[in-house]
Amino acid sequence: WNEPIIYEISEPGARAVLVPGPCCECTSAEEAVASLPSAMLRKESPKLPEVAQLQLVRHYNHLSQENIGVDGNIDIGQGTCTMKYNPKVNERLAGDAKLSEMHPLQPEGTAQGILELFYRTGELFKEISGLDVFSMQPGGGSHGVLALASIVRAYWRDMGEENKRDEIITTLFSHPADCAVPIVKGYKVTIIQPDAEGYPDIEAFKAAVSDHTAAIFFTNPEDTGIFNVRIKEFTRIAHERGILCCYDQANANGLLGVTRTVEADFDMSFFNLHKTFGAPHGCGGPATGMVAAKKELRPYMPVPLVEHSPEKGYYLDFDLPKSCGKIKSFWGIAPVVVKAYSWIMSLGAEGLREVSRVAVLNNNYCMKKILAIRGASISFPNHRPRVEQARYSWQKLKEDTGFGTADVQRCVADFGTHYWSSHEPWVIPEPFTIEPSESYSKQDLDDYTAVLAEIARMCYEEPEAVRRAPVNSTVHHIDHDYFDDPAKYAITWRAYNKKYKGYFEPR
Amino acid sequence: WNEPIIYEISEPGARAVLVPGPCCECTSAEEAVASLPSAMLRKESPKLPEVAQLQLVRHYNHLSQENIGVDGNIDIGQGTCTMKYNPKVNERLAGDAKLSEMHPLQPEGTAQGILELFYRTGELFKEISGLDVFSMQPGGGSHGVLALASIVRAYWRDMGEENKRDEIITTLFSHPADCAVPIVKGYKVTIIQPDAEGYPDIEAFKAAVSDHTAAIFFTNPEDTGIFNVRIKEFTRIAHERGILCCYDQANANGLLGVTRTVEADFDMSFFNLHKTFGAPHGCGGPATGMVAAKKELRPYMPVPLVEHSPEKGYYLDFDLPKSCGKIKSFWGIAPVVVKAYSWIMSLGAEGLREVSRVAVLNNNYCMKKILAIRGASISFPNHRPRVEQARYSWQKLKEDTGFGTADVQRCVADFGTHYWSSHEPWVIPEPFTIEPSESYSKQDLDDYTAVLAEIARMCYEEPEAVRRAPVNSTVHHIDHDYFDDPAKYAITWRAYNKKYKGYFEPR
Amino acid sequence: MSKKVYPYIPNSEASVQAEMLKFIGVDSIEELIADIPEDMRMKRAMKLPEPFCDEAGLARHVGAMLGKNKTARELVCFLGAGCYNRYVPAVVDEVAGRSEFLTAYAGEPYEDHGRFQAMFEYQSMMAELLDMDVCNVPSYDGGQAVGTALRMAARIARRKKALVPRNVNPDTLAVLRTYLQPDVEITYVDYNSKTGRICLDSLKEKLTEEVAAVLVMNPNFFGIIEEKAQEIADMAHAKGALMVAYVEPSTLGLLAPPSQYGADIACGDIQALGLHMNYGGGVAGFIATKDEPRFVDEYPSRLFGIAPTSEKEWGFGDVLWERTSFANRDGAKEFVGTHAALWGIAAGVYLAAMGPQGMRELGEAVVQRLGCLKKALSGVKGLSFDRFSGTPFQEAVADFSESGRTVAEINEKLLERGILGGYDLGKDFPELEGCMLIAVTEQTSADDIKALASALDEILA
Amino acid sequence: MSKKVYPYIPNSEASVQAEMLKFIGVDSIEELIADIPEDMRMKRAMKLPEPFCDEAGLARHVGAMLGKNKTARELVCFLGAGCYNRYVPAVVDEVAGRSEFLTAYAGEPYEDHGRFQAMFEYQSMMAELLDMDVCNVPSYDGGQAVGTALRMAARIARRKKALVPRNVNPDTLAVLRTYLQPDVEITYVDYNSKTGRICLDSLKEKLTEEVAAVLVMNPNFFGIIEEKAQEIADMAHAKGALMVAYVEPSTLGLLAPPSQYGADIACGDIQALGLHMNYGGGVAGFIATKDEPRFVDEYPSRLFGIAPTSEKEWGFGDVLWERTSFANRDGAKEFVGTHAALWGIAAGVYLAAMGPQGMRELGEAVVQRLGCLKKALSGVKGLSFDRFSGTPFQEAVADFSESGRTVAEINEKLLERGILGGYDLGKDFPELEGCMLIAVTEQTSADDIKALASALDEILA
Repeated sequence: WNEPIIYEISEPGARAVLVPGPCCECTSAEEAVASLPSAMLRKESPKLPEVAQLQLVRHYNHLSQENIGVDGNIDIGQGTCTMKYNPKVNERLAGDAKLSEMHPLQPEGTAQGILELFYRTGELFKEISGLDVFSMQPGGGSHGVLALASIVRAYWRDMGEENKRDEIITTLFSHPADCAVPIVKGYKVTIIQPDAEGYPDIEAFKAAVSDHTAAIFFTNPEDTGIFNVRIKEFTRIAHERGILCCYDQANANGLLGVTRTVEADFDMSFFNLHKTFGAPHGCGGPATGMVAAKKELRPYMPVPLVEHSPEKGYYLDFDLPKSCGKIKSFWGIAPVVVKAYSWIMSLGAEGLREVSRVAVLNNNYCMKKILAIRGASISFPNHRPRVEQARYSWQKLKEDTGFGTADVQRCVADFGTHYWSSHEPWVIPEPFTIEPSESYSKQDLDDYTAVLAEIARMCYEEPEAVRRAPVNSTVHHIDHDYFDDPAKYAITWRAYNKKYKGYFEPR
Repeated sequence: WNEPIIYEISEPGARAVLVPGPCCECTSAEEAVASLPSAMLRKESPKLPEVAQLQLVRHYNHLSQENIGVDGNIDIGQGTCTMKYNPKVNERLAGDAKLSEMHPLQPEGTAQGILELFYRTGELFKEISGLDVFSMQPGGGSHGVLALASIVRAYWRDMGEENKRDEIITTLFSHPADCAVPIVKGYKVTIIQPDAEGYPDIEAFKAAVSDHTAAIFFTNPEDTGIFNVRIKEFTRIAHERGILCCYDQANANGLLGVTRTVEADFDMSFFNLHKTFGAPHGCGGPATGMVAAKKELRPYMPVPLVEHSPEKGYYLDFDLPKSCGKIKSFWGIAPVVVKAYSWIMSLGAEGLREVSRVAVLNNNYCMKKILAIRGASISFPNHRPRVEQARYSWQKLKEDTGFGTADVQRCVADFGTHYWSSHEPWVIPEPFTIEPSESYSKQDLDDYTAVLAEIARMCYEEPEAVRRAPVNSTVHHIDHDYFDDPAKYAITWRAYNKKYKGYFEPR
Repeated sequence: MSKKVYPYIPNSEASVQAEMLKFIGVDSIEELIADIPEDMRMKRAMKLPEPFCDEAGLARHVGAMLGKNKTARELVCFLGAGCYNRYVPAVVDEVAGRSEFLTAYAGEPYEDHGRFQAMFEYQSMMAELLDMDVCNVPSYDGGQAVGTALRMAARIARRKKALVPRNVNPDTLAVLRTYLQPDVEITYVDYNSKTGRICLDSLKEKLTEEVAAVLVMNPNFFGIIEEKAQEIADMAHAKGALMVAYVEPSTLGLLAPPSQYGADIACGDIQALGLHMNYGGGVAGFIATKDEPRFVDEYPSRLFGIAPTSEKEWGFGDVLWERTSFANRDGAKEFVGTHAALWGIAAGVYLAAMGPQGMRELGEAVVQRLGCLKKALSGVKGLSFDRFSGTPFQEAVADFSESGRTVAEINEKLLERGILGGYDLGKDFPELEGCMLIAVTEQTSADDIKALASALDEILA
Repeated sequence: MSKKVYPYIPNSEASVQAEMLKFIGVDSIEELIADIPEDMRMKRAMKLPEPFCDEAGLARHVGAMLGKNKTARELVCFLGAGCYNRYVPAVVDEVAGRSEFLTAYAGEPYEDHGRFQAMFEYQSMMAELLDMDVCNVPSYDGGQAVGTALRMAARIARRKKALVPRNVNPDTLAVLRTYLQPDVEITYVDYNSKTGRICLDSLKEKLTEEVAAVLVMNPNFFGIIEEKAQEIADMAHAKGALMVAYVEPSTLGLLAPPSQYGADIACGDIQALGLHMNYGGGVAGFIATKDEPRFVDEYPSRLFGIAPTSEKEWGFGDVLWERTSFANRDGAKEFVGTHAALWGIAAGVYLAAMGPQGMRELGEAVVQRLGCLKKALSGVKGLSFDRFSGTPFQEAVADFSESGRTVAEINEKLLERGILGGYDLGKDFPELEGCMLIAVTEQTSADDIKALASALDEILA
């Protein structure tokens, strides 16, 4: 169906909720408003929609039904994002009023429960990462990178080399944030290209490191699902130059309990509590990119850190004069931390190990299935098996049929499931990345790969059907001309009404 | 899509939740099991499905999405059922652990909150009904009728006329339960037919009442939406013979604050807290058919009643030796009572009056729209306006096109909304009953009636399309031969597998 | 115009009302109900308390009221007696809270397919748990379920008498009595005062050719397994009567299903299958039988069946609709109506979540805890578990009569210590004055049991 | 085989693993990661606490831990300072809790249409509230939003300096500093010690041709309305700088939107628009501008636009995708990632639920309560609200310096009485030692205010 824009269902005067009136009669609202500077009062009411409560609920209910999510499909098509099951019990625990109604500035004595949970989460990660100090402030993976880059800068400032150490090195198949974010922190970024085997080119790396290098930011396994087996060689080379080593552990799902930040000799890393550790993605946050570091780097960590002492109980430690500062308002996204803590505590050490075992098993199972599909191939085909995900290519399909990864994507929508191409740039031609985390059953993997096989068949045998797709989804072919031209794009309903009348008739 | 039966996604060994092990080591589970009489132990595990948690959630998520409900459509096609908005805040209040985790046999001192709420709900209904004593035990409208019939029997037992007074009188357009339920309580039931104007035939009623009549059970307004304006004449005649008068107030939504049980001189009535008073229907319960009676009938009410005294606080009063007994286990469906109480307290007296005003307005607006549709007519056309609902007929459509109310129903599914024929028997030919309660906006009513108009047009102009319907709904044409033949019907998956293999291949 | 607008009443807005009235062709809403006679009108406006128009105020008001409750989560709960403090997995609440299920009603197979399938699956899982072929859409509660089961038996046997043992749940019995009266007459069978089980001698004496059915509650109200159930069934069948078993379904991962000891009809309540206690509101009844017309024809409930569709999907609909009071008002089997469908969906989710292994482990967890509790309390002076020799499952009769304290007294003192003591049996069974029915569930922890033991030590010291 | 099966890991079942391994053609999962060198392996199993495999145990454990919190619902809350104890309508939680939104991620327009539309609507409603034409998909929080707003301004103006007044929220400022450093340099502007507003003299002095933007927080951290905002904007514009306004959006039903006093970029945090406080986790940032390429081109955030489809539906997609770090890793405008989308959807529901009238009434409710609070506290000895003469909106500076008590002391004693006192300003503003920032919300009741007044009377007596 075509659900109207909420403004289209607005009815003048309708209300969905009412607001309390004056608390008592000592002061009237009029009197209070009159005390405000009149120039600063709003003259015209904001043009918000006016909708009664049922109509509001129905509208959003319909919109939600036009969305899928992990609970609605076999959500393995979003590689690098570790789409896994988000346990309902954790939602209920994290949504309890005992947390949701907490003000961040309450005295620590009234917040012992949540502070203890933050602290205990850190204790768990001591073992999971092998590192020593933790901050749950960052609000996502990229924010974790920002925290790391900020720590790097604070460290070099303290060392007196802030201005000299102005370069960061990352790799092509690290997450885009490992490149984009350090730039925001004022760094020049060098990207190491992969060698023929898909590993970051170590010779290029050797050439790139210098006394101007502040830090390296490596994802491992990379977005190709290839584990960089020489990673300790990279950290050794870096450490020889005094360079800080930052490990992007967003792809850690296949390696829990196998090899950790500490085994790879990195100084710092971040973990996505929302991806690997079972908290949901919420259409793109709120999330937590928890930062972990060796104790030597504690002075540079974001403030405050959650600590415990017998006298004070759990408390927020602001006493880090060399800190990189604050990364996020208040203390981070507490509900996400509760969910991750609960997830880990429902699995334990053996369970986490099993998560990774099955993530690897599922991935290699899928890989074999996908590579049997006509038109599909894998990046760096010499490298098999992969860890928890793999980047594939429809290059052959494109050559044979003219259809590429974007066409497959349109078709997938008709099968009620999700598929994503890959992070740009598409160095692997017509790429797609499949990450079948531990949450999916063998049947799920069979079903999903069967969808891909069916679409490939359609590309070869029913090109017209492919061109028409999607036909069964929530929406049909979208005209992409409306997204890049300032005269045509409309980012709000208000802008739409300034540019158009009726259905996209230009004004 | 065609969601599999849960047994089809079962995988041996899969688990969705785990159960606590032994609480301590003093006794092992084996030891404890060994203490049980071995003949009474289960030999073979029950054949329940085995599903992991995500797969379970996804399955039920899909099933829910194949359902509509008030939150998903313009739910006015289920006349007599008062489909209205169920406020989300009330769900949250009623679902709180402060109620959900209460054991019914807790000491009253620990249940003062919920007992107070029961009591206050009664106080509200003193004004809403004009009656004096209340029981929230019955679990639905029919159960309310059962309670009334049980009270009638207890009353006549006390009067020494239990065996003599063995007849009950109802009307054709009262709810079917007013007829079916008293039969279960051992009564013969006489049904008064409507006269030409659609009112219960008063002459037939006069002829029916006798010293054998125990009670009358009248719905008003009746399922036609016609208010029986002579209702006091009926109660007068009944009371002259000492007969008890029971008012079915399931259709009260149009008359709150206008005319009540007490104004119509009835002795008792019941109210559906789930329909009129805003609690949801839950696919058919749990619900509450609250019973209300004049104080003279208190001795016969179900036990216990919720009372208050300064010494005891709120308490359960079991001391009614002449009581009709218990109608339902424990004290009724407490969450439904919380929702109804909250609903009433969010509206107040004026708000309830507005509910009824708008229910009447919406109904008469719809009526005018529907009667403009080719092929549609109304029962008892001389009677306009109607109160809160109206029973219509597609008789003309059927004559003209061969399509009747069941065909319209199939088509409605394709428009993503709901439509119900009417209670049987279909004395109004090809009937449908529309009850647009106060929850729907003018736009909703315009949209819904436009769907009916479009279907009528299709019946006249595109009969093939009508025959094919539904084509866009969750399921296609169902073979009704499988519901009445013992050799073919299967009420469980187990029975299916005994009768069929594959897809309905007989074994 | 400053007329109030209500969030739940979109057309309360004055200008919309004016427009609609104009379309209808009348001047006021009052005109639309003008036919209601003056002498039937309420003479004044209703007087109700000032409403909480803002949601915040309402939430505060109701929240504060319910806040006066002390729940079984805050206290340590040893109450059972037909309602069990079971852990409800979050997935159950998630599904039952989905507004598509919560706010739907009597949808038709074509547009409320999901409800039909979910209920068919519930029926299917219950049937497996009970080892039967047919199970109904839930009725109100166990009391009504057993009432219907006995009425079904009476119709099948064409007899008017039901034998009911005295060791059934008194609350269930109270509902049953109302429901059977006046059509089916109850004759009581004693329980054996030594074992706590049904007295076979008493049964033999009461079991005549007039008896339609013999009821067995298993475990019975004293928590004891009726291990002679097969013998009872044989006795009933020998007289042409049916055997109706009222079973606690959550025990059936471990205990034999009723079909395996001769029951013709199984019934009971599904509260313990993942429904919150809700102060007694989390109840719903089931009735299960074999797939034979003599049984199926007698159900008053809706029975959802599976059927093929034109596109080879799973379709669903009502089996034998003509039985029901919806179809056939004065010729129906009893009656049907809004019962407890959502609880059925919830119990289905619970059973699917638990699976065979989970249901078995649940049973083990419960018997293990009861064993632990009896051990832990064995040293408490003045308390004995020897009142009945029958084997209990999840609750047991604790006899305090030696202690000289009443159960009410003991419970009061337990409550002071944050413990909800067991059910006082003396209320309904004068011969068991001084006895308390103590229940455990899988939620009972070792600490809970220790707390009870030491509290009783103190109280009885 | 008794290997443990995990509910969240369907293929943890041994026989399934065996089957899959066979298909892959290896003997063990270990073989699949054999390329990881031995010297990189963890040498032992991880040591973590014993897990709670059963959900009941987990719920009890975490529930007990969080149970140690005392919340702003249990206490009476006068804390604000950038996080407000707003009433969250149940519909907001309902929508945000729908698993379709909760568990989705980076879905594409073709299959996650609903997310795109919900976010487009959020953007649209925010734009109306702010009287702007463009608003972004939420960023992390107000701190990052203002950081980005100032970086955008720096890029637009091609200058490197930002003027930041000293009366901004210190928590926001801390985040801002980290975010700007090292690219954009902050110069501080004093506040006027009499009014509490930005000191125009100080501003004039600092405002050079190197300044890219002047930041105004409105209301400022002291709760005071910056009524000279237009003058400040004019001063900035005169020097070729932009004016960036950090506004509390929940005030804008009543207060003038930033566009109307000359702001070029509006930014802030949406916590007060229907997000639970979540111990500070209920935050998300917004940035709004006019619909001009010089602004739009500089957003790092996703911006969802509307487009036609082949079937004349509303379609959606990313506007100017190439700006983003998803598209262009080393040439992007700052960066984008997983931020706070769900909170945006929630805030959209809140705004749609409140409507223009509701937002106005919310503002009225708040100023009315602050008025009431100041009246109620006017008699408290040793307390004065005269520290600043500027007009406060929802929070005000209470000066206890006359009382001889520290704010910490007073707050401790308030807490003993179940009251969360206001924010201790002395921590961040040494010149305001003895001052407390007291906030009200629409949830503050007359009783709450009375409780505070009498508690203070007692404490200061």
